[in-house]
Amino acid sequence: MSITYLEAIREAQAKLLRDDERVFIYGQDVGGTFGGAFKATKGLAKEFPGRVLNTPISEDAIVGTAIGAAMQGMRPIVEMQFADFSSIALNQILNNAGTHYWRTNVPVPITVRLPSGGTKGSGPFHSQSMESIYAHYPGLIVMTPATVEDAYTMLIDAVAIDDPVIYCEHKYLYYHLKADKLPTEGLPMGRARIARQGRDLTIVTYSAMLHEAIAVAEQLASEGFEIEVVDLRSVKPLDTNTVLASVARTGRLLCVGESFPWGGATAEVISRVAAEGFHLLDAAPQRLNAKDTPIPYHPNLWSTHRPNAKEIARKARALLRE
Amino acid sequence: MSITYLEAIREAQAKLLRDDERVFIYGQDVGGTFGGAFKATKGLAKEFPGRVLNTPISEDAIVGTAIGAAMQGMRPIVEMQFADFSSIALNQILNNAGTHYWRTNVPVPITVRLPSGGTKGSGPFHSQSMESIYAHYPGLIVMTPATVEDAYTMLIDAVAIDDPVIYCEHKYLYYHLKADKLPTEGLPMGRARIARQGRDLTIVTYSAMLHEAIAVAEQLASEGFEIEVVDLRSVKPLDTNTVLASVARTGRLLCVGESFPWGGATAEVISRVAAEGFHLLDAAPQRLNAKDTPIPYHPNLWSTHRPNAKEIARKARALLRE
Amino acid sequence: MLQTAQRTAKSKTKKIAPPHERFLDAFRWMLLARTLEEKLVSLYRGGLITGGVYIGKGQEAVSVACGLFLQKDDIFAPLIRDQAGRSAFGEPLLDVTQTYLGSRQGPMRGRDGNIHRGRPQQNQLAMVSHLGAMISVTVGALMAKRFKGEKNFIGLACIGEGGMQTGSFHEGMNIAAVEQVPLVVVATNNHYAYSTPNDREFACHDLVDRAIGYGFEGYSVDGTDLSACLDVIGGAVKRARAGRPPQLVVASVLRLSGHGEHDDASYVTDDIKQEPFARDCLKVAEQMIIDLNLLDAETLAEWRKDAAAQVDEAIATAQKEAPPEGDKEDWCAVATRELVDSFE
Amino acid sequence: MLQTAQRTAKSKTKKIAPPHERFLDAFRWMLLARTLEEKLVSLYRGGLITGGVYIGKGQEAVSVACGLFLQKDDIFAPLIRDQAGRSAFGEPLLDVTQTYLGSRQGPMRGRDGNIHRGRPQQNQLAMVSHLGAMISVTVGALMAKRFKGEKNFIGLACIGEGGMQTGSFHEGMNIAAVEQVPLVVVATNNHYAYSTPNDREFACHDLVDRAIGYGFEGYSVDGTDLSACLDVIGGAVKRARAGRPPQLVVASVLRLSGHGEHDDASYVTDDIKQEPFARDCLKVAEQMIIDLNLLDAETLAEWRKDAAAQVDEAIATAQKEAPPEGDKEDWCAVATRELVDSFE
Ligand SMILES: Cc1ncc(C[n+]2csc(CCOP(=O)(O)OP(=O)(O)O)c2C)c(N)n1
Ligand SMILES: Cc1ncc(C[n+]2csc(CCOP(=O)(O)OP(=O)(O)O)c2C)c(N)n1
Ligand SMILES: [Mg+2]
Ligand SMILES: [Mg+2]
Repeated sequence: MSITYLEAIREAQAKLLRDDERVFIYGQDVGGTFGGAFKATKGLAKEFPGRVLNTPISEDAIVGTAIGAAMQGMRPIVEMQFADFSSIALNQILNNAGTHYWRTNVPVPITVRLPSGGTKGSGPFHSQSMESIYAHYPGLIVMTPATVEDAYTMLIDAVAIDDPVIYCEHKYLYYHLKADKLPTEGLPMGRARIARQGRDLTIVTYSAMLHEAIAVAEQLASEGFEIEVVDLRSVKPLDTNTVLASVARTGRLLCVGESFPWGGATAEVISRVAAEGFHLLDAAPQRLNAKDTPIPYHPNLWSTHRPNAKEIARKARALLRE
Repeated sequence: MSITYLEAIREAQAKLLRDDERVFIYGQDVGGTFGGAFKATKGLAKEFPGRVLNTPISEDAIVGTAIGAAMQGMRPIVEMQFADFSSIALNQILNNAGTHYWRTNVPVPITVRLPSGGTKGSGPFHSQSMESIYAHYPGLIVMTPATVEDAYTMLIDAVAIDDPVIYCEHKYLYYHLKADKLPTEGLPMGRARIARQGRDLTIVTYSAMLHEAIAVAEQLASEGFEIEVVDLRSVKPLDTNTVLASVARTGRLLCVGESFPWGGATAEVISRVAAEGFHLLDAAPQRLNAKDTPIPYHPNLWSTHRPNAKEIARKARALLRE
Repeated sequence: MLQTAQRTAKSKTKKIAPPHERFLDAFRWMLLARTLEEKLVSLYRGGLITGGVYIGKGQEAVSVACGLFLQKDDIFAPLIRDQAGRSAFGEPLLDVTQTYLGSRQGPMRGRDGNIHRGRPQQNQLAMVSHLGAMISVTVGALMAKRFKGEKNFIGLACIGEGGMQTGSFHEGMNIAAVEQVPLVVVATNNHYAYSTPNDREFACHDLVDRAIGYGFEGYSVDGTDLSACLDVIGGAVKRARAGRPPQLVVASVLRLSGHGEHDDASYVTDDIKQEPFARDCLKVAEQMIIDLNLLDAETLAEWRKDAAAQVDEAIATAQKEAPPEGDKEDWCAVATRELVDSFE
Repeated sequence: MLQTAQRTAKSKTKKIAPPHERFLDAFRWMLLARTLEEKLVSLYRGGLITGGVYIGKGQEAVSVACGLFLQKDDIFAPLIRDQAGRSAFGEPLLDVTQTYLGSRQGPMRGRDGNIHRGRPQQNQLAMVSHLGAMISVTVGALMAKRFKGEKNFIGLACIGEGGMQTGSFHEGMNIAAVEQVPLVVVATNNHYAYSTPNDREFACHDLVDRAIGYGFEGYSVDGTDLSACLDVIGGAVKRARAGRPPQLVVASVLRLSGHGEHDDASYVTDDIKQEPFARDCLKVAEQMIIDLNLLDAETLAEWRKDAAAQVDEAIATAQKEAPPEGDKEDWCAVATRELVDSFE
């Protein structure tokens, strides 16, 4: 038997609905016989009548409704049809959900699922990675699972905790990524994972780019380099200790992310390492992000726009030579 | 005679309306006899009939309207009542204005003025600094003037250029900051400025924090340290060369910003210096931002939440000791 | 699909709808709110309040009717001009003074101020500034109650005519109707959004005409007429509780203050001050009480004194309380302590 | 304040409103659009188109009427089901095939795809995906024309019933009315937003009832009846051009395809397929042509052949054109070259 990243997300939601009557799912096309644009909720409306609800095209109100329900003790899961449309809900997420606990002492346990990241032919409005915008603002937890196992356990974690969680699931991984079975337990929340051990260079990354990084690591292993790959798992909180410990071992840091280059997760990682682990570095820390343009539609452009294995390998080799 | 930062913004708009018939001003309460929540457009509706227009409370439509007008050859200036409310216009700014030139080759010359930053008693929703969110996305120019002169010339620049400009004006500087007269010419766009020369430490900052940094530099001068202060002026584009040249002189970098700590302008500066000027650094580069909570209402909390001279001085001294 | 109804309640009543006790009760809350806000204004003028002061002068009749019919388990989402309604719903005066004066013991602990206060645990939502955003939050709270099997609850959310132009308001109204939650939305057209008059806010003939487009039942009311407000808003609450579709009430008044106390409102035209909707609802109600001889002069004076005493005490108490302090503050924006992202 | 009018245009005409030429002209654009889209679907099925294909099957009568009455200087803001209208407004077929096939020479140069195309210089706006967002953009374009002293122009923006529930739509409609720009908004209720049926989209009785709440004039039309569409939408365009308030037309149809071609639309119920609004407007129009003997069979066949030939040529041309290439691309999102922020 094998299970995909997407199925893991579906299974986590099924389990949550089964185990916890406070859970309901709210979003465009999640209900009926349809089960979501990506089928992440397929069959759930039938299995859990009245708890998997289609909504109007109203991202602001969808999240606002979830916030109100969460304040009253529910545990809503919101599905954005694409991460990109969460721009409409941004005010509710940042200014309402993100500030509520600090302001009132009443937590807002909503989980907002963002189908994120680029895929072939999706273009400027169906490809975005928005974790950096959400992580910039206080009050939110921002998860970026890169494996089937994490997709499953982290979604369960997300619903369990009292804070609003932005759960960035990568569309490219939906079908590409498979595991043998679902875990019963995951790593502790907020903890990064050494996805591959090495001693020559640390690549810190998350979400779909993890797999590009591992591919590069394997490729460079054949050239005699041992690359350590750190999967952040969540970009906020960001597990600085695990990153620093890895850099302490390798002395070299490359940080790879799929979102836009200015600011964001890779800049945050590098700033922390530069500030707190400067003496650990044997070479200038480097980063690789997507290009600073909208995400192009055409596959030829898209594959250049996003960081890819070739570019990562080039950067890594340059760093290793320093 | 003396002129404030706020008056400079008003004067720039008066000049723009006078010199360029493509310019109009659009926003809540900017018109009538009122002239804006901060009086940045005071008198302009009367002087330029039909060109300074009050709008409904509809930030999305305000920016959408400006975009449409700009495509048709106008040069709209949008005033957000507070930067914080631009969260409602964010989709139009990022996804419509920010992508349009790249997608269609047709530029969208809008200027969005964001009254930004904290002041005493303003609380979580009237104090935000949003430059990092806008700078993260492609296609926008993000200006953060810190002086009366820059407030004036950069606003004129903003309207002149073909790209959408997010013009972050700091509310704390509105009345506090004065100059003797308005300049006829400013620094080139996109260029940072050495606000104070030094050789022991570089403080890179922008907007209101510039003045805290300069105060610290003066204080530390009495302790025998010469601190160089770089005013970024615009956070996107970010003038990496000027920053690197300064770090080359001082070997030490402290980056100070008023926005939230995760990601953002300070992380971007440190990442660039770490990547491109690693060998110039004699000590770990440090940064100082606001705290990672919503911006508090109470002055006692607010003055601790934002970076202040005391904290900057503490960080600077620690860096100088390294 | 739903049937919608749209009627204009008759206003300018010369009589008070019974029961008189209800009218007097409401009047007393209005008096308290007015007394409190006048005092807050003078504290502000004296430099004792940091930030802004936003008052509901002229809107107390509408607001009190919003609070008065709610029960403990109902959800109330007030906005900036709802002191009367907040008090009638049960907000202690101390919450107000602690928040305005920045006491660490207040519900907002100095973290937020003035009208941005609430007690969500007690069903009084704490507004964010972004107008329109609280409608859908109220919808969600009502859905939660339905999920949990509660009965007989309703929600009431306030909005200004300015806030009705936000996208968030639209989405919230529509989703309320789709979910068929027992919601009453009370919109007060006070003829200005800050300095902006109605003609730059909207261009429909009557804002109550928006009800039908959402599948709400819509009613208009003269907001200067307390009796009418109690009737119409009370009726809407009753219908919502009885399972009718969501209800929209549009009240007409003039804002009898600046937008906030920093604002001299010099843009308000003399003409508009002559309009019937420019009457002071408190004075109108008081006149009615006198005309109908519902209270004698002593009792009225007694009520006034009592209001002043309550307000003075709430202020004195809050003023004695310690402010928050930056270095003692718990700078943690998340409830899950182990997930704090600590760094600088 | 404005007067609003709201009428339901009579649909199910058994006759065609004159002139017949207009009907035939419109029909020919519909035929072209249908032919083109069928071909795009088969290219998609054959794996020759990357991304999605979104077609307007069943909505051509509404759409063509949107494009047909516009003049060169009018502003057109089409959405995803507006091939017929785009063509009638003047979009070259090559724009479509170049964009779908990702030619570097197309208007979007491979940077954006499928229905996200436009030529803003030629007043055909390029939609962003975020529904509702193009309404206010159209308003702004019209304000610019007014500022510049142009005369006699209008704007027409399309929306689905799903998009009508967005906050952006609301703000755009309201600001259009406040600015009194000559705007026509054509809303097509095709009874689904992706898989979501009307009853989870809105709860009002009739979407055209929203017109009055904005100060628009509102009309309904049977979107399967080309003659009615031409009448009602043509009438709205005429009124907008004559200086009447903004116009809302709500058309009723069934989407006769999946949301996109990846979608088998298995959620569309059998019942709804029996509704009168489920008719295929192209077939209905063709039957009318035959019944009224407006064209003989040869001419009809000729038109079909011509449409197919045009489509084939546009596809063949686009297919021969080079795709963009990553390493030759100009990766610069700003027009002001000297302000590019270069870094990695
Ligand atoms: C989305 C948004 N934009 C701008 C503001 C700034 N603002 C605060 S109150 C106000 C006017 C509100 O007018 P209205 O809704 O009519 O309420 P009133 O003050 O008249 O009671 C404005 C523009 C805001 N709070 N929210
Ligand atoms: C703001 C926003 N949210 C979600 C989407 C994703 N989406 C694309 S089309 C669509 C359905 C649109 O329905 P409708 O407006 O009725 O148009 P139709 O497809 O039926 O023509 C959705 C939900 C979007 N484009 N914009
Ligand atoms: Mg108002
Ligand atoms: Mg539809």
